[in-house]
Amino acid sequence: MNPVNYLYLASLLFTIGATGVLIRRNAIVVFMCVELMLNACNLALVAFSRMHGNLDGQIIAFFTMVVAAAEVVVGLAIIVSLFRSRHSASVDDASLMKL
Amino acid sequence: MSALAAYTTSTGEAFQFWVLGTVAVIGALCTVFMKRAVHSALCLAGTMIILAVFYLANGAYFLGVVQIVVYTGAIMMLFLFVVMLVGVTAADSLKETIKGQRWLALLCGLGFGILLVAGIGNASLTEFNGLGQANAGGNVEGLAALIFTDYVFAFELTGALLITAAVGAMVLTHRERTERAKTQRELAEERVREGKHLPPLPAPGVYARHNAVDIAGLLPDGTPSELTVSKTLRDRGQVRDVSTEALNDLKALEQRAEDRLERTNSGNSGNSGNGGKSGEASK
Amino acid sequence: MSFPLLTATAVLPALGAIATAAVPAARRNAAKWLALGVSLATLVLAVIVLVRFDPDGDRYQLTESHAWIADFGVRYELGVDGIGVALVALTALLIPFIILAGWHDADPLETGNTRWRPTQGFFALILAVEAMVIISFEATDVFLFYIFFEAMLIPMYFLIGGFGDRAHEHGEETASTQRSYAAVKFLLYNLVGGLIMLAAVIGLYVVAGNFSLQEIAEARANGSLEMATSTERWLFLGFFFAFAVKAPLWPLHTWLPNAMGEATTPVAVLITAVVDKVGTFAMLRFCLQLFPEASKWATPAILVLALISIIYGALLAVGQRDIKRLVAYASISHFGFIIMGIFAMTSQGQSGATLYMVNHGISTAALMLVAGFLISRRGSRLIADYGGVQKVAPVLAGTFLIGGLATLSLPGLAPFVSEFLVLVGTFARYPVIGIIATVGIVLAALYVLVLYQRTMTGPVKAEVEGMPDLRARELVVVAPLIVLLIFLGVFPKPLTDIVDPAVEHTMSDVQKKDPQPEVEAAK
Amino acid sequence: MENLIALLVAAPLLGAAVLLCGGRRLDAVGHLIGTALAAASFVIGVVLFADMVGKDAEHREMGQHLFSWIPVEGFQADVAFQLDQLSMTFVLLITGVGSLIHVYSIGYMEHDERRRRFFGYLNLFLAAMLLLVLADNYLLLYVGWEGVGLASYLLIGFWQHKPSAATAAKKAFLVNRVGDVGLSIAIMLMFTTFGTFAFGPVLEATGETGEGKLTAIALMLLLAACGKSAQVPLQSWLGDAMEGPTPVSALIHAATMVTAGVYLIVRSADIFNGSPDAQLVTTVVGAVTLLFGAIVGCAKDDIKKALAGSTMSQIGYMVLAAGLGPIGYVFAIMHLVTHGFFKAGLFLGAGSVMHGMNDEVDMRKYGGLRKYMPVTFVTFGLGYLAIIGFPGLSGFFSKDKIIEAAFAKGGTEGWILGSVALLGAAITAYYMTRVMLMTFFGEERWRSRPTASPAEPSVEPAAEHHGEHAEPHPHESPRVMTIPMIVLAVGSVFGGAYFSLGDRFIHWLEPVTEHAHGHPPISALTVTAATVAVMVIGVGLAWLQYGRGPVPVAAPRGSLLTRAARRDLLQDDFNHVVLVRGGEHLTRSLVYVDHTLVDGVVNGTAATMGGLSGRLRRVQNGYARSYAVSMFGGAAILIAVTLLMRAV
Repeated sequence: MNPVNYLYLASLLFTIGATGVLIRRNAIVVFMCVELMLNACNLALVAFSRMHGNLDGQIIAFFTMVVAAAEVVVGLAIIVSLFRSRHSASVDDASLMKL
Repeated sequence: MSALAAYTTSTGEAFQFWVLGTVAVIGALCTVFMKRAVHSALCLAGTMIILAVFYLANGAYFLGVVQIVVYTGAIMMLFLFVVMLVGVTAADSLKETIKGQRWLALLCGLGFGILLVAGIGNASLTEFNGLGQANAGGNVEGLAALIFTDYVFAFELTGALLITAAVGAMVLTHRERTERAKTQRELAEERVREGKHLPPLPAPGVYARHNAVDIAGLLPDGTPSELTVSKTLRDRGQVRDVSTEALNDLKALEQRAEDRLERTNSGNSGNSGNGGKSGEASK
Repeated sequence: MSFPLLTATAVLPALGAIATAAVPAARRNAAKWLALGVSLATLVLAVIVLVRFDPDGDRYQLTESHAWIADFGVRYELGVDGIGVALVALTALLIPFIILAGWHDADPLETGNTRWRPTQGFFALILAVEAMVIISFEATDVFLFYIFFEAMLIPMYFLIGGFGDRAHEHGEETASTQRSYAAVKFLLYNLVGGLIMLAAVIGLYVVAGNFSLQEIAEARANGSLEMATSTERWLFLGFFFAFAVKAPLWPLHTWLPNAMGEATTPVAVLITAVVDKVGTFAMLRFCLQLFPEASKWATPAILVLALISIIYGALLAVGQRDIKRLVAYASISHFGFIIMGIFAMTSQGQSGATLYMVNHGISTAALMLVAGFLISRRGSRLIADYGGVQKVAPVLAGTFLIGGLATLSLPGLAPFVSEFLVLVGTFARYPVIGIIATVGIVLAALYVLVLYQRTMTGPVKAEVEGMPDLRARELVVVAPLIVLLIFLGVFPKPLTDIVDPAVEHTMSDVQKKDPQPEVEAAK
Repeated sequence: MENLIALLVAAPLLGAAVLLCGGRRLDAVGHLIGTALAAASFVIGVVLFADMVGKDAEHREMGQHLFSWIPVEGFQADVAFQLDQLSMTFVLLITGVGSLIHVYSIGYMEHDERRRRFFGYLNLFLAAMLLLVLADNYLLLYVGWEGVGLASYLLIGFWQHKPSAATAAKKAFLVNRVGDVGLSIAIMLMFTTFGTFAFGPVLEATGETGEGKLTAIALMLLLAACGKSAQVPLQSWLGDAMEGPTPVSALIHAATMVTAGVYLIVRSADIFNGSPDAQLVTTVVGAVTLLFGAIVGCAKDDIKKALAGSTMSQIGYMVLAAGLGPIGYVFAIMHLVTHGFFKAGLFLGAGSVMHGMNDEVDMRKYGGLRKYMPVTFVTFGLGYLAIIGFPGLSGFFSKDKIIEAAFAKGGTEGWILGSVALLGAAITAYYMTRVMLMTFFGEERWRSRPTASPAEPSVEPAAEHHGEHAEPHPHESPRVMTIPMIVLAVGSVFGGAYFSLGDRFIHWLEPVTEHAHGHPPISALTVTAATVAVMVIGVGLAWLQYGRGPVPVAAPRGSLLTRAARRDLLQDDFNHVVLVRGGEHLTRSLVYVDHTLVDGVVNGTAATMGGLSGRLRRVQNGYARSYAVSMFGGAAILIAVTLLMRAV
């Protein structure tokens, strides 16, 4: 089998995650989908590092994880405070951008 | 494992890929399409674990472990925690509110996926060299060597980032209490002053079926009182209204009571009759 | 290197602007005095520049040059030739009068309002405009020039939109809506022009590889920089369009009447007397030097447009009912003269045009400011609301008349010199256009005299009764301008001496010779 | 000596500056300062004159170069003066008559609170006029040219509170501006042709260019002259100019400014000589105007407007003469001088009459004034005799010479022009006699004034002060007014004789404007006889009409010609309909066009943009997710593009 398949898998997961971000209204689920996308990227990176035979890909993936962690922390905090303020975790309720 | 194949992979890995890959995709799909956040979270966790396995298979041992520990261990738990906080059962309907949003999303997703696949497809990635010598000195050491030499600056930055994130999270979630907490006495006086609910709130769980925190207690006229259910549950809309069944139970009870009384009534009349008779007999 | 004099002339008002804006709200008058002081200091600097400038020296003097954005060959290059010096001096000269004239225009309506900040803003913005105008007169780097040419719009926008005439004849509500309309119109017109110019600037960089005016001009002159004819023409048009909007040339003029009509009088003066000059100046400085061939190619069309501006502006001025709009249209007509002089490609025409920029600045300032004082007294811009002012306020009427006479370029007053030079210069090369343009002077007389007759003469209107004559402050504003008008009308030699060499340089840039008089030609 | 020339101009200029900037504190002495400075200028003029007479004819011209005015590459305009016999003649006339009229004004404007300013304007006028005649190049002349225009604008509109005055002033300035266009175009032509516009070089170089150019220049100069000297077709302003105070009419609109056109033509003699066509046009203009003015003069009941008509026609004579070339120049100037005397005298007389008659100007309300204001009567009468060319008085000599010259032009033109001139003389006699009779003879129509409204509304402001029906008490004017009239009368009696005896004037001017003796087809004696004859006829006619019977107070309807003449031969109506109305419509429509078309295009685009954005705005529904979709789609498209690029 050709490890390129990992890339296909990664892109598939990424796409699914993206679609999820687009169609789910629950902020938490949206966040999960984002995580999914990030993981997909990580997978791709790992696969790349294997292909190129050096560890840089893994390093980047590692950083991605760290950033993802940070992002989740802050994001969830935001969700919580949002929920506190308006008793809902729906992203559509935060439609203040509307003209 | 150091003999990680350079041009193709072992059939074992292929097998593992196809099986777990399928599961991973299914997990991802479930993450997206499960009604309840909890289920989504669990599915996601599953997918992540599988990804961890893939990392290991790709010679990224450190990352694989980290994936399990950090993601599935920490992050997903965080998710679940928040889900619990916000409401386990708050299932948001998948019914779309924005016109055409879903179709657009699916279309884009589809197109995007196709494009990615196409891109990868016509990128000539046929032969590649494995991590053999890269991992020669051990994967973790290799990573460490890179992180603390080439990527040390980025590493420091991530440190700063994490700290910031932690602080940010605190700032966002921590609610500063400005005024002194009220003593019970004060609370009581306040209640009196406001003049409503002089007695403490009614306790829930009348006619309990199970632990009835989510069942409103009934007022004397049989109507449920929202006050008896905790605020959180109310916000989640998880109040179960049992007034009707309660009333039905009441009716049934009375019915049975009727029957019994009926019997006793006839008995009495008999007795009285008898008594009358006896009274006559005594003359 | 020596003391960066030119930078100082621009930086001083800029700093002054910041300082003025920073004055606390309560100390309103402090801000005014500060602004006035700064502008006067700038004037002193400008005079020093004027003195240090040697007309017979090399073309650009007091030059400064520092690398700025090395990657794009953008340099911070300043330098003045005769034309630039004259206009810098004009700007520095007019700003104090503008500030003085607008002394009360930004005061809070109700007295004792201690939280009122706009006053500081008003004067700060004026100083900011001064700084930008001056530096764009001094910039010899196309990119540097472009930046300030555009940045000017921001303070001007706020000046127009933010401050209107006090005691407007119709309610403050409509007034403010009209104001914002005018401001937005001003902004849009000039932005469009500026963006097109930006494209041309980039194009120029692509062709020439750097932004330095002198280098490019030299390269053009000695043929080391070849430009395809079409390229040159497109670039020229790109530049010219922006300048034609700024110095309103028919049919791009319609923003000016709105802007001048709605803005406070000092701001109106700022627009027409100072800011618009950047446009005409830039035509002379950039269009002719960078694209000589294209300029010659476009000359006939431009001359026709200028001619239309002259006649059209004058006719519309006759038809106006609003004093300030009338002056605006008169200015359009005058800008027609300036542009005509520039593109007549004769040394008389171009000297005339340059003198015209200065003189028009002074004369319009005089006329417009007096008109502003008049309006502030009666609270109406409509000509029909006045009449017989001459009897009530003779000094005001007198100054108004002198300003008007300057506008119709009466001999003995400064504008005559420049206008006649422009006409002669044009006539020498394009007799027909020259003759038609001469008709413009009759129309000028018409609109000025009609304005004077309707407002100043005749029986005294009831509303005009008891109108106070010019106050000391106002007299201080007007008198020097009038003195200057007369002086430059009788003895313009100092100015021409400065301007002439620069014009000769420009003429050599476009490789044009003055047409020989017939008699010499015959010999 | 040369340095004195600048002083000629400087003195009155100083006066103007002082008086106009002086403010109220000068009100008390303003008129004295003004008069003194005018007189000073006159004295300087006399000194220079004496000096000039001292030299021999060839070296009398002198010049003074003050400073270089507009030094631009290839374009040199200097502020330099040139004083030759021609200029000297004008200097004396201007300063002399000017000073007299200053004196007269002291009395005339006594009751006007703005007298200081009046004198300031008068001084300004003197300065400008002197600049005009002293300039040594056309551009400087142009300055003076417009300067006098400004002064006359200010003085005509001196009583600005009267709309009529303001309008008249504006009209005068505008019509003059039209003429100025001619002058400036002429200067441009000179510059492009000769490379200079100084008198000397230009006039010497005339030979070197073609006749076409000369004709063009000459015609443009003529246009300028028409504007300034109120010649057809630009004469319309002179009549209205009478709105100004009478001394102004006397000084500016009779004696000096209006003759500037003649000066211009004579000064540019060489140019005109070089182009017979231009000369022909000039003569025609002169002839037409002299008839036009005379006819108008016959019909006016307003004494000042009648005199204005006569001024027009007299200047017509001068222009005619100037158009005749060398045979006429001298006589043009001579008539100009004599006319300066007697017409100024006449106007001052008229002013004096109005002074005594509550500023009534309608001659139909005069009559029999001779015994009330004898001095005025005598001086006016002498002026009258002079203008109709009564043998022996100044008008006789100058006008007779012109008629002679007109005949001497030769050919049919000569005959036509001559006979026109003769006819003009007859009409002159007629209308002047009419004025004379209506004013000083006949019964006193001002008594028991009828309620019929006056034919011409009374113009001078005092009319408002005295009630409309208050009966005037005719009285002689104060001495300060009469003395100047007397002096001018003397001038108008003896001037002509003094000039023409022994051809003094001819010899005086010959060095500047070369003189050729014309040879009329008929003997000079015959011409003279004819002139006198027609004069007598004119007087007789007038006497028949106004001398015998009473003069109706209300103007009779009169013949068609009369009515036309009352309206300046409909010329004003033409102006009104064609220029004013047409102009108004043009501007109105242009304003509309500017608002709808030019501006509309822009606003239209703006509107469409607005609509477009309004539609686009719908997309911005504020839901983060839909933004995300677009972002995602965008990313997809980008990837697609990159892939395609790499594929291609």
